Amino acid sequence: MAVRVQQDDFDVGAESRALQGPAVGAIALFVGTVRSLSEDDSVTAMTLEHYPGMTEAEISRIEDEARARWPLLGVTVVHRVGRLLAGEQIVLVAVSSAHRQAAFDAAQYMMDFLKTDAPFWKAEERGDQLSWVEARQSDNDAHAKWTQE
Amino acid sequence: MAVRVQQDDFDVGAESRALQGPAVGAIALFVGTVRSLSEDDSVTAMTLEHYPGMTEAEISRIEDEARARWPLLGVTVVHRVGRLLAGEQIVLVAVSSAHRQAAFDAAQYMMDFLKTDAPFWKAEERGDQLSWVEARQSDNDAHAKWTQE
Amino acid sequence: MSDEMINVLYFAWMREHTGTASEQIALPDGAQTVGDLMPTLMARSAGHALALKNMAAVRVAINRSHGGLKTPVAAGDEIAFFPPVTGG
Amino acid sequence: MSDEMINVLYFAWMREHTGTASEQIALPDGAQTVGDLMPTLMARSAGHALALKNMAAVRVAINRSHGGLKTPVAAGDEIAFFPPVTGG
Repeated sequence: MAVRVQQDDFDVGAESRALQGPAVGAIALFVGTVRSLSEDDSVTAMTLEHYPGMTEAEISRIEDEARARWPLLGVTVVHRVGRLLAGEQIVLVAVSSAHRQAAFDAAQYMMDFLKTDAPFWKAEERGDQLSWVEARQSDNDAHAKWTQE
Repeated sequence: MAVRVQQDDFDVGAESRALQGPAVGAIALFVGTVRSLSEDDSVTAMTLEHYPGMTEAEISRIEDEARARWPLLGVTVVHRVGRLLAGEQIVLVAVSSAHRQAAFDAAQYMMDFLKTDAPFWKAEERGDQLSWVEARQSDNDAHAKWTQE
Repeated sequence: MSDEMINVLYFAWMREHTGTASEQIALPDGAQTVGDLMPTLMARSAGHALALKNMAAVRVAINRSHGGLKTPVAAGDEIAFFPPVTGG
Repeated sequence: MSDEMINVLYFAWMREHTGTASEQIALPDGAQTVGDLMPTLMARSAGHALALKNMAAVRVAINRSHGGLKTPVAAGDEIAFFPPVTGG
């Protein structure tokens, strides 16, 4: 299945292999991970909440839009939910195409829209403090650049 | 080692894992594969020749330029040489950073420069015919867009 | 009050403020849009009032599609309120 | 002829045309650039002449760095000729 929302970890190598095929020349992959160090910050874990049903629908909609823009051969999105420790994998977007430009652009497009449209929320743990992560303006800007073209 | 030119295949999952770290939030990967089907074409295998010594130096130079442009935490480039069958992996570029834009841009930059500057040449097998692949104008255009910015 | 019901969901800090992930409420008389629901929702508790007071910082989905205060509502709809998303 | 030598390499179809991957040649008297080597190299065989006749389609590296017909050459240099690259 192209879109999966799951607690379990994923295997980047297996997902890449699953996208190979006779017409495929390019596979672009993006892996997001839990950053524990940022400036003077130290995050030990985070919990990802989502909106079951809407999440899958939104990611599928984003996939459809990417497929309408670029000649893609395969698309895989895996997004984890629940509690994840520092350093763990959070999200995978993987796209295959005949040529690299389409694969790169589509992977980036899907990540940019996933960041602004897919209903996930992160709460970070610092010691025994849990705090909801605020949305970043840079994510809105990244989304906006695709609609200004 | 960050740059490897080798006959052996590589493991995308292991390379991705090797780039994880406490400050890493984003890993962008690109895998190029031997396309067997393109239009009315049917390639069964290809042989990759390169210029030992210059290849590694050029890829390292491209890596240095990417690191000067973006705040990268890790870079891995693996390029295979010798005879590869249809469907096999040819090249991996993998980049880790705190944020996704830097990782995506750097991976794309490195692939674009690798395609025009790294001394590799492909000869394709169609049945018992061997023919040298011609360079694509689109690769020069992709290179040029980084210098026009 | 009509006895036509809608289902209202809250996520992340909005769920914590309202103290509930999901509640059934009667569609207020004459309510045609999400905006028309706000007085009724904000009156439910101090936590609801706090969660919903700055709608510029809140996102709305109607039947699992992104919408806004002007999106129409009807009996049986699922209306979700949540902060700007932070996945990926 | 000086007896200072340079090493000349050919790759891909240029190697097939010249029939050699690598050859030592004496640096021609007065030769200061890659372009100054061309008459000597093209005179080596019909295959060399064919391989080198359209230098717009050929790339040059001097001591493993990209260069061109105007790049200086000196004794001991490694000069490589190859088609536009097609890796990745």
